[in-house]
Amino acid sequence: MTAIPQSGAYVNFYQEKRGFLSWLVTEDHKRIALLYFWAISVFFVVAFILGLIMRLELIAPGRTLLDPQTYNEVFTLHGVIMIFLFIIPGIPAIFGNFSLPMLIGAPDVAFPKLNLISWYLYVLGGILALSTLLYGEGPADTGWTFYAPYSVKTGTNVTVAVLAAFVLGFSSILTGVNFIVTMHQMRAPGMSWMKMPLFPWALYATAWIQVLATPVVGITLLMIVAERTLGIGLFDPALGGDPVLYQHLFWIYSHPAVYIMVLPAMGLVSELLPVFVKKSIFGYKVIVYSSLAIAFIGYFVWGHHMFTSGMSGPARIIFSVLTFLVAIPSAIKVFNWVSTLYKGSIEIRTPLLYALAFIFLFTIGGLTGLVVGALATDIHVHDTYFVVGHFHYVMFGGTGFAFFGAIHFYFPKIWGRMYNQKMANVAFSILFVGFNLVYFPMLVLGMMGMPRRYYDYLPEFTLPNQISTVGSWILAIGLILMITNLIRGRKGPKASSNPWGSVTLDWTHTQSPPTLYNFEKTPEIERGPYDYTDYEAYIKKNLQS
Amino acid sequence: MSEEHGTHIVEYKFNILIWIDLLIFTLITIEIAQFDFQALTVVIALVVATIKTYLVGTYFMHLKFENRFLQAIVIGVGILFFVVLFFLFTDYLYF
Amino acid sequence: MSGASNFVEGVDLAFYVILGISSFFLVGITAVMIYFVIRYRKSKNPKADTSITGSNKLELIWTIIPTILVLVMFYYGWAGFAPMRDVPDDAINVKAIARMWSWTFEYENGKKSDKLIVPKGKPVKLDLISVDVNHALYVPAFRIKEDVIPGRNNYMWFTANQFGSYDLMCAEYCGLRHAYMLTTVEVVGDDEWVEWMKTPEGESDLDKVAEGFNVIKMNGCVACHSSDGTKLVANSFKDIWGTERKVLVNGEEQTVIIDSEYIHESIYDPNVKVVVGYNPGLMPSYKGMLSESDVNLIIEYIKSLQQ
Amino acid sequence: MSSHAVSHNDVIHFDPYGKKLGMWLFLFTEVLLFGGLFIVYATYRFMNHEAFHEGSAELDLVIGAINTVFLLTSSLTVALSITALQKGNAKLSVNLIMITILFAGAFMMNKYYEWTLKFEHGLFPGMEHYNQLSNGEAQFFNLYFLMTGLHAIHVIVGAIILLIVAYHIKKGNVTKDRYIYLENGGLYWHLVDVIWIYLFPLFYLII
Repeated sequence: MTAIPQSGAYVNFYQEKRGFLSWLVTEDHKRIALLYFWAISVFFVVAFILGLIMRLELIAPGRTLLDPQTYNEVFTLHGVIMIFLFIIPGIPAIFGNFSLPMLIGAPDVAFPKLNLISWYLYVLGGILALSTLLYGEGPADTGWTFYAPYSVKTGTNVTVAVLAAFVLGFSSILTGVNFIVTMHQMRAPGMSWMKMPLFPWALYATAWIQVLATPVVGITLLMIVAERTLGIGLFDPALGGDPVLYQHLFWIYSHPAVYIMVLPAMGLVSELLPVFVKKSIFGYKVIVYSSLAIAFIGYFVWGHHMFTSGMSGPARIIFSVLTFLVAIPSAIKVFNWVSTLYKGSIEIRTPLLYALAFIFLFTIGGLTGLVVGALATDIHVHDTYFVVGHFHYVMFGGTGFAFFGAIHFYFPKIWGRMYNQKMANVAFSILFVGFNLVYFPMLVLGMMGMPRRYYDYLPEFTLPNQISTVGSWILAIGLILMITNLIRGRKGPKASSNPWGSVTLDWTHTQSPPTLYNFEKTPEIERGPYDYTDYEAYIKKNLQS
Repeated sequence: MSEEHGTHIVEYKFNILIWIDLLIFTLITIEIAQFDFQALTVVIALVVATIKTYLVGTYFMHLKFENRFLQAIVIGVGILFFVVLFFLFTDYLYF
Repeated sequence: MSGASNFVEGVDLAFYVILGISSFFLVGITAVMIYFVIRYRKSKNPKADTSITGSNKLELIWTIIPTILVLVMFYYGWAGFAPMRDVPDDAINVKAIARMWSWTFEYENGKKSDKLIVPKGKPVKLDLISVDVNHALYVPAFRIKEDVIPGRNNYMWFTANQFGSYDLMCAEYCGLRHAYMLTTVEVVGDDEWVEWMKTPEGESDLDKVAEGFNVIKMNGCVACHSSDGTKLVANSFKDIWGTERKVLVNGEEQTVIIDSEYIHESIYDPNVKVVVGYNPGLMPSYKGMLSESDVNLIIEYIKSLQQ
Repeated sequence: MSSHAVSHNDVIHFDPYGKKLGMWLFLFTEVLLFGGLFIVYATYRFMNHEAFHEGSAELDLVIGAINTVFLLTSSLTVALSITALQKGNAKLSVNLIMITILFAGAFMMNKYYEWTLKFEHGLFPGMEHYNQLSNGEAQFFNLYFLMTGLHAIHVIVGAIILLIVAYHIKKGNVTKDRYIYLENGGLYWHLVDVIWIYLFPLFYLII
């Protein structure tokens, strides 16, 4: 067995090579993960601030802070950055890159060079997206959906914004290709598919969607570029195009993309729970199959974004039924997570709090999804704040909280230090309260009938908007607290190589921080991924042998 | 690991045979297109194209000698595309 | 019948069913989760029961029951929706014309209005026409919404069941003044409606304002002239009507009053009298591009921006 | 690359099957990239049946047919070059790739000639004749230029890939025992062929 020295007798991946340049040409999956981490964090903060500005504008009817054109550009940029630069790459590119090879006992991903190229594409896409601020008539004002024909007619920098999304799409595709091949070819000896941990499984399902859905939106966005530059009428009805076809094409990608955003988060939660409950995840196989089912069915439900677009009756019915069906695997996951807690030995630490918050918030997100999946109710709440509330519960409450949980979980692995856990819990509580204050009123607003993407609103919508805005400040305080705590944590006390007592390979067979190729010797798999019987002895054995 | 996977060698002659088949099908599809079969025209053209694709995929792209998984995902992607097209047309056909 | 329109009952029933089931599950899941966390916390339960790895029976139960429940929800969703596509033959036809950023309603006899006036208790069918980009006609009180898409002849219908005035909004993002694309549905008595339909109505002032805005939008004026007081490259239209401005004429300062004459001159010969503080030569002449009546519409629009 | 005791090649084994799988996955994205355009084609053809018919009549069947033969033959030569390399005949393999690239060149020349004709007839978006077309027919030509244009880009990229592979065969990096790069290059080239197999009837044939 591999020995894990506890002292500084080994060379970790930071020490392997030094200097700024060594990071820019690195092929190490852990370093690339960190490159992503910094880039994505910056974009997240930028988009978060844009969100705060929007909330501030909406604190009262009428003009508060921005003129309407700026407001429209702000919400578009907020959406574009959050979707394409934060949520889609966030968990796979950072935590997938960092821990996937370790979780399956591999030294790196299958195509390390390609991995680095993906990062450069990501940065290029990010720069293109932000560059729209600087020239011409300013950033796109179309909403992140770029619906034609408005996106064809507006004078703002839609072309560049759309190209940015295209480039980011390719970054995402290449990561997906890389992960699929990694999982097929590089699992450690003895790790059959059904012994692979659930986070890799979730990434596997995600990667397939990335590969099979992203190109569709890629070409659709290129068609928008062609339409704008050549003046042809692919989607412009005045020239014989069909705007609804654009919506179809856009959602053929963008609905599966929702699962690109949330599946990895689900995988993380499945990974976190057993560690703090100290027993196996409940229904491992069912969770695996439900991930695959979500990925598969999720491909055919895009039409529910278009229930009011004048789609044919049969299409509306088919898409509504399929939408309800895709809810079931998600529900099954929730039931399994809760059951995992049963008869566990639960240690309430920061990552677990985020995981539990995920379950609660994601459940709200999922259940409100049923409202928008049903025909009659969707007609009322479609394109209202109800939808905004719903997807923020899924995307931020779900994926965002899982993301924060993952930072707190992998922190000692990545930096070999520990943050102040009390402060982390305080930050969590503030974030949780703030989050619900921001987004629950949005659900109410939507039921009352306030459409989304409104710069201004009728007086009857004032109170929930004000609560929401105040909530956004609390959310911001929580976030600032969390970030400062984490930054200070990098100088915190040294962490042991397995502070949580996890039995997955990334904690049992490597040091913190890991060495360049993760393992001194390729690990051999003897037990299931979440087998916690006599885990203390198992961990000890690996430490000493 | 060495190149154990798919070391099957497709002989020169066999490749040329496939090529001749492809040319024949090209000729067929052009000839058929001269007649008007109404709605069937597209279907026939696409069927011939799919046969040609099958030949290229199976022999030129060596799919015949790949493992089951690879064969399955290639077919899977084809099916996926047509299912998407089908669901899309539930909108357009009944509009 | 309860509710402002004939659809309220069906839609709200679907809401109650879905939200009811959802609340039950949310509360249940959360309660069980919190109970487990407290009951099985480490201090109380130091050793986990690692023999539990799953249960096929439970999996089956919580697959089948939710499947049945979601199909029930689907049914209520469909039941509330189905009548929305089923227009009665005797419905009154109204064309709802959407443009950036106003609504016009055209009735069967050719009468136009910027508010939707309908009689109580009669089915009304709206033919949805967009002249530019996507919009959506949304009346929250009636629980109806349908996209207004250029090139597609979408439709919607409803029967208003209660007198009153209801908000009608645009729900599909359509650019700068999306949030202001508002009007109302006025539900009136049958006789009142018949009477109203008969009176030939000149275009209301509001109509002119909307058209005036359309003119400045279509001719690119908005790129330089804001409507909300923001100073762009040129004067904002807000609050300028009737005020005094210092202008430069051949290098000499003069004072003018912003009136019809000055606006005409500024549009047709923009560089003769440029307001102090702004650069001459930026605005092209609109001679031949804007007719006299267009300019008058613009004036109506500028007047409307008076506080 | 690392001076450390464990080098990159010790840890990460050369994995031809993995590379092939990766290539296939990438081909899927290419298929779906064109798939989006095929969806648009299907929809607009469905909506503008007659106009597509008329648009199709304006294309030159002979040019399309010749190009089909060119591409099919180039596919053959790539397949043959793999066989040659597998049998250890590197020289023949390189020569066959060169022939493939010649066919790619011929295809592009033909395409260039065809597009030039369309330009002369003013059929490119924004040109005189194009502007007089009905919406449906304009849509046909939009898609014609987009799809054959995107395909032409793929032909160029494919030719460049093959050229690089040929260089590496000459240098001895791609050999009888290590021919996966040639195989992957070939896969890409065949995909380009397959896409043309569909483009040809959809634009030139369906009268």
